[in-house]
Amino acid sequence: MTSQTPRGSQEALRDEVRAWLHANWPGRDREAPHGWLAKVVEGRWAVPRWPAVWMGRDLDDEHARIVESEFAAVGAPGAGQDRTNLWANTLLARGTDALKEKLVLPLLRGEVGMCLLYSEPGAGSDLASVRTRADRQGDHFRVNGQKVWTSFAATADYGMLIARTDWDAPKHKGIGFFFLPMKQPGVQVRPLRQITGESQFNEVFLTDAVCPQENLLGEATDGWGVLQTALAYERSAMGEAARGPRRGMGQSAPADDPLIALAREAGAMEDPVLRQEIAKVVILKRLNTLNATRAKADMRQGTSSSLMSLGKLAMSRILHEEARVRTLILGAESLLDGPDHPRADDTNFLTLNAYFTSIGGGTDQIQRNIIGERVLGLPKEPEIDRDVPFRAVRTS
Amino acid sequence: MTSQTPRGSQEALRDEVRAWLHANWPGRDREAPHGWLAKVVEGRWAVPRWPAVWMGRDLDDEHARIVESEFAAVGAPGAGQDRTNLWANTLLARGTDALKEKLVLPLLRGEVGMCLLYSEPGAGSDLASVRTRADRQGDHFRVNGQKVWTSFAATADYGMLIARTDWDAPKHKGIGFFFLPMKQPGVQVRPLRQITGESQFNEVFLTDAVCPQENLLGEATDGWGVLQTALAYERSAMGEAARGPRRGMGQSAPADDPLIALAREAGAMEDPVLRQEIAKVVILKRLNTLNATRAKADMRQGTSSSLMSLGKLAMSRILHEEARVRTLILGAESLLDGPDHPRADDTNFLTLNAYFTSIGGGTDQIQRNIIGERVLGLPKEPEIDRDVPFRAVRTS
Amino acid sequence: MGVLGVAVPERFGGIGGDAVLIEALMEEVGAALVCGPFLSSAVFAAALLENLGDAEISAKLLPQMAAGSLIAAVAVQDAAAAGTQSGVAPKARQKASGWRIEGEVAYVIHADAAHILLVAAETSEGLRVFLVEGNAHGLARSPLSTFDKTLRLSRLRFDATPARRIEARRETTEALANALDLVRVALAGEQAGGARRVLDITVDYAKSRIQFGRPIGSFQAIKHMAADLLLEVESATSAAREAARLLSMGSASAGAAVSLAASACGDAFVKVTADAIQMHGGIAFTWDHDAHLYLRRARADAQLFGTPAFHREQYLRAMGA
Amino acid sequence: MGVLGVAVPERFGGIGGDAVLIEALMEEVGAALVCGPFLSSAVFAAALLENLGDAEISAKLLPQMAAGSLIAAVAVQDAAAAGTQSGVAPKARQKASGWRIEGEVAYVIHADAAHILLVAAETSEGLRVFLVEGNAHGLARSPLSTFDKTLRLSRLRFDATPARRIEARRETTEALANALDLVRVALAGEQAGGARRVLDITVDYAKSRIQFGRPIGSFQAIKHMAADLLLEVESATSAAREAARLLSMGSASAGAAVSLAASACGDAFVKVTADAIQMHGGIAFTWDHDAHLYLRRARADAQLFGTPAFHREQYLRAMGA
Repeated sequence: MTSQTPRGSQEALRDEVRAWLHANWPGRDREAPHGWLAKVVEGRWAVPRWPAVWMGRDLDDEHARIVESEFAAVGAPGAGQDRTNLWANTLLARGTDALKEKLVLPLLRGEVGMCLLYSEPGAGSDLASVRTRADRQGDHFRVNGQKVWTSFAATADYGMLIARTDWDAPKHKGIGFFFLPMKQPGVQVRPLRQITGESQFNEVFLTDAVCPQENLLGEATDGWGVLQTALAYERSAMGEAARGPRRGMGQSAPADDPLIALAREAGAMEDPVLRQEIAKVVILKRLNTLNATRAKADMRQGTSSSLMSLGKLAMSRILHEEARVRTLILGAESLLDGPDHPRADDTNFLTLNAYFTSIGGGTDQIQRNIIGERVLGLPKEPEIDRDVPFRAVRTS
Repeated sequence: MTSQTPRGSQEALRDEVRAWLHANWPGRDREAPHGWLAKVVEGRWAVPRWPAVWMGRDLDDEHARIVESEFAAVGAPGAGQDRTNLWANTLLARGTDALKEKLVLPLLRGEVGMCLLYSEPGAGSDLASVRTRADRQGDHFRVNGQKVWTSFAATADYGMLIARTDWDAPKHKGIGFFFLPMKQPGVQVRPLRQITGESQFNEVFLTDAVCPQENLLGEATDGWGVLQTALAYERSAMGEAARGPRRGMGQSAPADDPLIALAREAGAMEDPVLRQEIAKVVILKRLNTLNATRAKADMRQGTSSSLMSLGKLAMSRILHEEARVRTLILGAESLLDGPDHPRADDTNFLTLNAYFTSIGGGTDQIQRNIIGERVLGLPKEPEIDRDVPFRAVRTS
Repeated sequence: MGVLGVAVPERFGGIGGDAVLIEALMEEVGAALVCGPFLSSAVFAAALLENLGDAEISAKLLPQMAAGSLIAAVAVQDAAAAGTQSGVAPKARQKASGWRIEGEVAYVIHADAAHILLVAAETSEGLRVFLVEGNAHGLARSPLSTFDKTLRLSRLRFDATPARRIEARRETTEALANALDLVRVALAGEQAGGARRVLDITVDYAKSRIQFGRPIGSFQAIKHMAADLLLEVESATSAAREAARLLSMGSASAGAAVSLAASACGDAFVKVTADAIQMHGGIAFTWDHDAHLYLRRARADAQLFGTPAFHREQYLRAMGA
Repeated sequence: MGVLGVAVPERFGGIGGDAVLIEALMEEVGAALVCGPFLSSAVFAAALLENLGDAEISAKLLPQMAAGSLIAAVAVQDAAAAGTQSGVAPKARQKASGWRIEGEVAYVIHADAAHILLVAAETSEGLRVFLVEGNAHGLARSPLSTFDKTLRLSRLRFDATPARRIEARRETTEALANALDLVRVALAGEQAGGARRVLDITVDYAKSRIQFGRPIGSFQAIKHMAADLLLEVESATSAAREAARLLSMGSASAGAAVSLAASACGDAFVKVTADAIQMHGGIAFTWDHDAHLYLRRARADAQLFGTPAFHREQYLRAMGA
């Protein structure tokens, strides 16, 4: 790609994407055909912001968004992975040449299953206190410990792992970040049943699991820094997504909000007390949508948005409030459960699953710390374990 | 007083109090005659738990409560000051002989005006960071600094003062506790206007104010300990008292709760949304009364009650909630104010004055710390300024 | 087993406990998350029988119930789901062969395990309570799947089901109301006791769980939530005990106190159990941790015999407001 | 002074700003706690005149209003106190000498300082808007004492007060509704801007106020309140700006967006100002600190032109729910 003048380049690019899609994509809102992602990579649309050597086009954000919007317009997946592919971005940013050579393109092509090996039973809010150990032995690391809250662990080829490499350094300074091969005897996966009864997560037991030296990202004691890179990619990829109830709670317009639909069905729209409660929740949802729209506009203008970090906290409140109001609407029906009672089942599932958002991925409390400190600039609390050798730190 | 057998002694004591009251008190629920408190002290009823040398009777709590209940039965004040008189109790517990000789009995007789000189502009929640200084000069201390939130400062004869005596000791260990004479040139009192427009409090400016050595309670650097004694007396004396709005919000029965009266008058009892809001507040008030009753019963049985410390937090919530619901009831009328619009005036006053309870005497936040730590036994936060010389401590 | 006779008079082999004792017992039931038909049989059914006062039937049933050999359930339309359901009570007709019941009742608590049922049915003279054997002809019990797995609910269908009329020494509605008052006080006790236990568990966890080098209970976010929950727990306890006290005294203000307790304890138990999960973090999001069991119980309890909102309205009415 | 012409078309010497510009301006008004008849005259009265479209009167009044030499107030029964008041609109009768108005209107904003009044009165042909001179015979303005001292309210009495009928190119109710939509968007902007400023002030204080050897903003109790308030502020801002955007586009969903903004911004401003006092502690309990001035404004704003609860109901209705 050679540099072009901005105006003309945008039109030319748009034409190029459209032409390619026209030639390759089966049509608006159709299913992606087999091998689609490989084709997108081949066409250099997967990571247009990346350098040519990694199948990119060196485009700036404005141009890259044109590619994404054209793909989105016909419902084609796979473009803009330089924004959304957590794994590939982290690897490209911090991986060894050998590992990049081996995995970057397969990751873009969706050929590699991945999972996250961050949290531990004793390291939840406080990730930097991980006790899983990675000990160097010649050309590999030997990994022992226990991880938890891992999705897709059973099918993953690699897990992005943080593990302690130096017990005498302060907690943030003795951690390594690895692409741990999952398909080996030292890795055992056990499904973890959630309070909803589902099992989306796993515990992962690591017993003398082996990780090649080349699968270390960054320095062996700089894993905390790599993790921050990875978390930033994760946040920007997650965007406004949040899990709702099992059935019917998408991003629908207020007029056909499923809460209002439920209330209508249950005759609750006649009740002035419930109307106020319902309106409050519907309004909270609408406000969150408006905030997300503003956040995107801010980002498009290149200003960082404080709105981004508020989304998760807002969603947590919305989910808990919606569950509460649904319960008010159903009354005694909420005693019931199971497929014979879908309204109660939905409401009860939502009640429990709201904790997925208010606890998972940083509790509301941690989230408020982050907003207070990073967005509002309020001072941190004294960190009594910050500069102490990890061995000497108090843990559960 | 000689010791008596418990049973008979109670009846005998009750007879004695009754006979004395019959001879001296003008009658049920009458005004106290001039010189009444002096007479109560004379009759040894003011402080029945105290030793005889201080006009007491050495009674145990059970017997002393008989004295109090007989006084209460006819509406006569002045008994049981060994429980309720903050000033006299603090002085007796920690004062010098000279000061006790001079002030204990006058305090019981209500002849000495008192105020509290604890808070400072820079020392609110964190009282131990007072910067008012008391420097020893021969047989007295010279006091300089500024106090705030002082009631009755203009008429007080003495103020119970905490001031820094040692700037090289850690913050809690360099404070003295004094009975500062208020009627001297070095003490200047300026009324402080509150957000309600009232001025119940004052700022007190101390400029080379003089405090005799004998007015120091305890050691010159043990004032923090004396303060704890004084605060304990204050808490037990305050009991369940809390300030309401200017008009009509006493401890009335739920049936004639003034909130319900207001709602009736404004026609709000017909509105199902407001009925729920009103019921919530009325119920909170009733729960607080029930908690207070349980707390008293617990104390009568000698068990310490966790309920006591909850009362202030509960009252704070009640006052703010009542103000909110009154506003809902009044609607646009709450825009108004002043004596021509008493309902609005009450509601607006309550809205602002609720902060008197949620901020004054320890903010709700400090109160939750106290409940968490002292009642629930949760660990304290790291105190970064605890063992540092006060000079080196960071202040506003 | 003695506790099953708590509401049964001593002359029938029970403990003859009053509302105060029952409330105290239920605080323990709530704390330990006891499963079983205690509330429905030992409290509700026993109190209803005692209030109706049919000498013969009482003498026959209550001793067995006190001994634990007989479990009863009460089928009263809209009792368990007061305020949010409105069904039609079953009808009873007297045939030559005796009384027959026709109709259905939903939300009947622990009916599946009951040997006998006390069924409120409409007669030509008004509502009356009937005794139906668990194995009676024409009785169908359909279990309903429940969110709180420790609560068993059934829908009962009566199809010309033979029944025996229980004689009543007072109006049936009055006997029912009295029994329901006791049930609501008992439930309030369960809620207060459950909330207290959950707070205890949570505070203990907050003392031992270390993050950032210190117990999470040292952080204000957790500490202040705990302080607020303590206020909820103590208020619930005060309300439940006061209702029990007034009910046991036969006070005229017992009704208001029962509504107060039902509303305050219902909300408190839900709030405490819900916040407790949040305070625990991830561990309480797992099935194996007890926290969600308490939340499930709390959500169920907040619906049984009237929701908090229903009882707030009842409270205002009892106050004449 | 140019801002006084923000809602006045350019042809009448104004800026001809749309809802987006007015909302942005009002964010600044709210932040700075500006006093004066801006909302009532420069927005409400100007928008009403412009919507009525009486060419002669507009040409006479609007240039003076834009220049700041003429202040107008709008007297519409139940407009400022929408949803909680219900009075009877004044009546207008045509006499030989011209129109005469009879009746009263309460809660008229900044009427005391107004040179002219726009009065909605019932005629035999329905509601019409009349122009009344501030010094007209038979006009009595009684000031009402207010909690927010920056808000001036009056009760107006008309006793055969001479008036001039303003010609309207559309239904009076429609012109009024359009003007009220703009006023509500403007008010939402004031609320969002005020809330943001109060949060800024509070966060600054929390950074500089030291207790226990560290800034109080380092304590979670304060930090977490601030985080929650930021969500309120940002949501209010989003709502106010979206309503302005849709209104300026003449979108069919503008009505719903206005109700959404009115409800969300009203609640947010009150919550932020109320919590801000608590976060400041004692210093904000003093008269000399600005915190209570913002709370007073927030409480007033939450009543003007409909309470948050009123607008929640309006929102549902706009949604067809």
